[in-house]
Amino acid sequence: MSAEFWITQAFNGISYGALLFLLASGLSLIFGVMRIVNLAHGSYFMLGGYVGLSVVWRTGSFLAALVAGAVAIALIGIGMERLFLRRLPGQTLGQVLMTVGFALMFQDVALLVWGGDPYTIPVPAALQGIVTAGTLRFPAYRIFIIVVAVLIGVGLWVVLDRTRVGAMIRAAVDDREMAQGVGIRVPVVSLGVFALGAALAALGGVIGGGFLGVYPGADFEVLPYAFVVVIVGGLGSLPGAMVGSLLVGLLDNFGKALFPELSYFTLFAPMALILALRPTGLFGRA
Amino acid sequence: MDDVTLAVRAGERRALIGPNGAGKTTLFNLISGELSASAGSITLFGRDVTRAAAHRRAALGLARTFQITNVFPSLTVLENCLLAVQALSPVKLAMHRSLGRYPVLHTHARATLEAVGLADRAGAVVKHLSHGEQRQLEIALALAGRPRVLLLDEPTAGLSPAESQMMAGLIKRLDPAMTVLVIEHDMDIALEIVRHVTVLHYGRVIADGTREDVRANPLVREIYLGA
Amino acid sequence: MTNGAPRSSPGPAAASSGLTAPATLDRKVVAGAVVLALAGAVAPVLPAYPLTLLTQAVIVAVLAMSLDVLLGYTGLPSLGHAAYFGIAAYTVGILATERQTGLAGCLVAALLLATATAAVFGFLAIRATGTYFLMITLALGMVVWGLAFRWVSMTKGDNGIAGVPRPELGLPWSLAAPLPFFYFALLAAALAWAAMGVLVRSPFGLGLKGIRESESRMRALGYNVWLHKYLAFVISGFFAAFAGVLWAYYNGFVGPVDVQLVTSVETLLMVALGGPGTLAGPALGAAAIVFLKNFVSVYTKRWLLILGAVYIGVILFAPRGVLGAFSREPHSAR
Amino acid sequence: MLALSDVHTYYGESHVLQGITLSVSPGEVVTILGRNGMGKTTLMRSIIGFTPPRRGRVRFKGDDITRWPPYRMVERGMALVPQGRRVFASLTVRENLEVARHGQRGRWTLPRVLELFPRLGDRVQNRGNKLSGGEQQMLAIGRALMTDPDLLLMDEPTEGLAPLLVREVGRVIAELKREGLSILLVEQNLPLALSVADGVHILSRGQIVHSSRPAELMANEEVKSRFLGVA
Repeated sequence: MSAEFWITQAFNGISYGALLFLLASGLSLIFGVMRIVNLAHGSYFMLGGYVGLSVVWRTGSFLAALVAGAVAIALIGIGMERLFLRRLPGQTLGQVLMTVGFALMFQDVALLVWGGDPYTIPVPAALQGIVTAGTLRFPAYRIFIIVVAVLIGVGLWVVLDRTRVGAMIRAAVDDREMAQGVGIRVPVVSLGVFALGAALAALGGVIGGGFLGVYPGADFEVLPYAFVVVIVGGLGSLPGAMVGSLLVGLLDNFGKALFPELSYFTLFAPMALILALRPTGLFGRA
Repeated sequence: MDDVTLAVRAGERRALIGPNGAGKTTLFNLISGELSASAGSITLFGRDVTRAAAHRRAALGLARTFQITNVFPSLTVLENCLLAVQALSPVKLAMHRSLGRYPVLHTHARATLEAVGLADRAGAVVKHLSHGEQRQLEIALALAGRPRVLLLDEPTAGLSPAESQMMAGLIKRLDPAMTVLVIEHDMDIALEIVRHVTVLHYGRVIADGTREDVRANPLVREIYLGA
Repeated sequence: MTNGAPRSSPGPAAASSGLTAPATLDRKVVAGAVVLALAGAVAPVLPAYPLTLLTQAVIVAVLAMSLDVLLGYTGLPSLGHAAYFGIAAYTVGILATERQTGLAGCLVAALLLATATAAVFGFLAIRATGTYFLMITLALGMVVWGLAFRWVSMTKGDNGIAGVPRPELGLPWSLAAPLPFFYFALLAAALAWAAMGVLVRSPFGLGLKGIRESESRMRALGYNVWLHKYLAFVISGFFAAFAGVLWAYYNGFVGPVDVQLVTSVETLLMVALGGPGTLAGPALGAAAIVFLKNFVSVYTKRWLLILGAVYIGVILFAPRGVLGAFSREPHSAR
Repeated sequence: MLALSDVHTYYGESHVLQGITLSVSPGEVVTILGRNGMGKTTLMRSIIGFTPPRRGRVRFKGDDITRWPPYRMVERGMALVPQGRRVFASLTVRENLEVARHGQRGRWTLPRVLELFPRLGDRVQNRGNKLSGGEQQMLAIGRALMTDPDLLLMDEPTEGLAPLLVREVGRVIAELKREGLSILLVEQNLPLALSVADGVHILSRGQIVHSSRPAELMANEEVKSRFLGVA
């Protein structure tokens, strides 16, 4: 196979990984701070896409769609955390069942509101072009996704690693009880992280809607990808989410291109291998 | 833990004392295999078990109790004891017959409960037992496998004085061939059970000998009483 | 050594079997037998649709009980249990349609393949504990779903495998008819129930309950905890596969929906609803969910919304005993 | 400052604290002695709100704080130096201190804490999990001070420390006392405990079995040997 094939596939893999990062970083953060396994996280992605779609239809502005999608889903996340999940501290199985219940309800509501047809979110003209480098052609929109993911990744890193709020979040990850014992309002921190995670997933949904489309079933389709990223990278680790996203994006793309029928296998087999060697993931702590 | 050397002869009764954080429970965890030593060796009946898993050490005849009661709370007392009785027999992997078909296990379990004074509570669910009864069960679980070495981690923790006396009596009545190592804070109780005392401090052995020796040891007096 | 550390909360309230009192055991067995006999007795007078549902409930009950062995008795919450169910169903579907293999061949092949998968998956998953176990089983379950979905030359992908013929046993009654098939499923389910019932009451089964309650104590007593958990994982997969075989024959169709995440989670819901660690409870939970899903979908298109609400309602309003059993991890992780 | 009346605390079914009544006056150092497993750490956890009491009341600066979440207690002026230090492993020394900064009065600032613990000054950029046990203990104390407390709860601050460091901790406690801070101290190191305390309580099996001045306890061989000693 030609070098062109490898470069194009690698590029596609990286851009898909960038999208996954938006989804998985929030999931990982939520788990890190609250130990919640949120199976409704894929629903945030799908609902974000649908809200963005409606906003684009109404206003024609892609930027407005991004903002509205993120804000709307952040509010849903806040409602879920504040009213429901907070009642189940430490009950992993209860959280799983409850978030699945929400995911099913969201799925049905989306079907009710937006119907069963797939849509694509129209993207601004500036992002529709093709960037050529020699014989290679890269869609501008995929470059845009990578840029957004890098910006958000850097932003998250700066906030987490360089600010007092970030230190508070990490303190809550390290020792939730003791964080309260030094005066950190952990319930507020948790709520904020949950809202942020939901907003990031929704952002991914709007951006992903521009090239994957928005359709029923997208929620449970992206969810396992996000989980694999988090498992491979390590629960609660931002660098883990970055590396995991890239790895999963690349594996998925090359898997689909080289072994289309076994593409899930090529994705999950390396994950199993990593887990066998490091049960807590690449960057995870026990 | 820091460079602890301790040799206990078969059939010996010895108490391990020392202030909080001295490393007593850590030492037990090292001996029983819950933790593994980063250096040094642990020998059981002349066999090196430094790298052996906890369940393998138990199979050699080592049993322990826990400082914080560690039993099976939603099972009955008898079921708890049956778990301990079948632990060292291949029967534990039998899955084709109901446990009721193994009368030998039941007989042995009831005998063990009899020995610790819990026979009349056999059918009770453990979480409904009093704290004292749970401590008795803790001992029963360790005894059920007829161990050759028994590690008791604060058997009287949280017991009333009367219950503590009962517990001391129970330990004194144990098979004299059994080696018993006990962590105990209540000196009265400890001295009733044992003749030999080892004092740990900051992960080191600072005194070792008969109870009179240890009692007279100035270093020990300083640590405990600042005298 | 922290005297302040919260102690892990006790396991399920309803867990202790009637082991100490044989009378209770007998009464439970009798009650179960009565329920089965009753189901068998009313079946001939039932209209076609309820009979179909009853058959479905009986089969799904086996799946729920198989998960209960792992979740309720051993304390391991698997999120990928549909994998073994689905692999067995696919095996039957493929062999019965493409090679016209008979019941015995299908059964053996399906059980072998699915159990072997459980043996491999268990090897990877048992290393992890708590949430990691949950997530790894989820991901492994997704591998199977991915194969079902994408390995089109083998599984026909999204279209699934249709027209799986019911086996002919050389009896006067054809299993293609609903009533004989119901009795066939009932008999098979009763066998599976009896086998799992003996298992959880056996010395090995008691060991599983011990692991659920305290792994460190089990190790100190001399148990190879890993081995027990692993065997429970594989056995649980075996019985899930058994349910999968029945399902393929019952439904006549096998598709990715049978191995998807939602199927695994629905099985968890059945166990949680019925009461983990009781076998009979999850079986009843399975029946309840099967009837609910089907009846609601008759009356409204919005049955997903209602099912979602049932999930949330069960968690919020089910007595604490039902789910309190799973709040094992102290939430101040140190 | 702090007053507990008839506090009962449970872990699940187990009744750990069985009716504790005690008080700490402004500027006073009160020490709790007792062997392992007698409920000392549970007492601290009950006061700070990690394990709220099931019965009884905790009053702090006039408020009934029995069921307040821990962070509110801290905002009101209570701080905890926990057993086992529990410094935040992934935070640097500086961050460990900064996240705890809440006080408006500014009596304790980063430079002042570093002045009190010069050893921490050299290590401000190190992560919590890279510190020695002694440094972690200093950090745990410094972190508690950063919340600008009026009352400091210290749970076995000398546990597992080498004798030199035990003296260092003793020096710090004495200095804090001179500053007028109220301290409730759980300690097994008897000489240290008695040297700083104004009042002493002995906790045994979830109950206070002896209360006196340090000098009285020092002289009472019977109580010492029954509840604390080896002799």
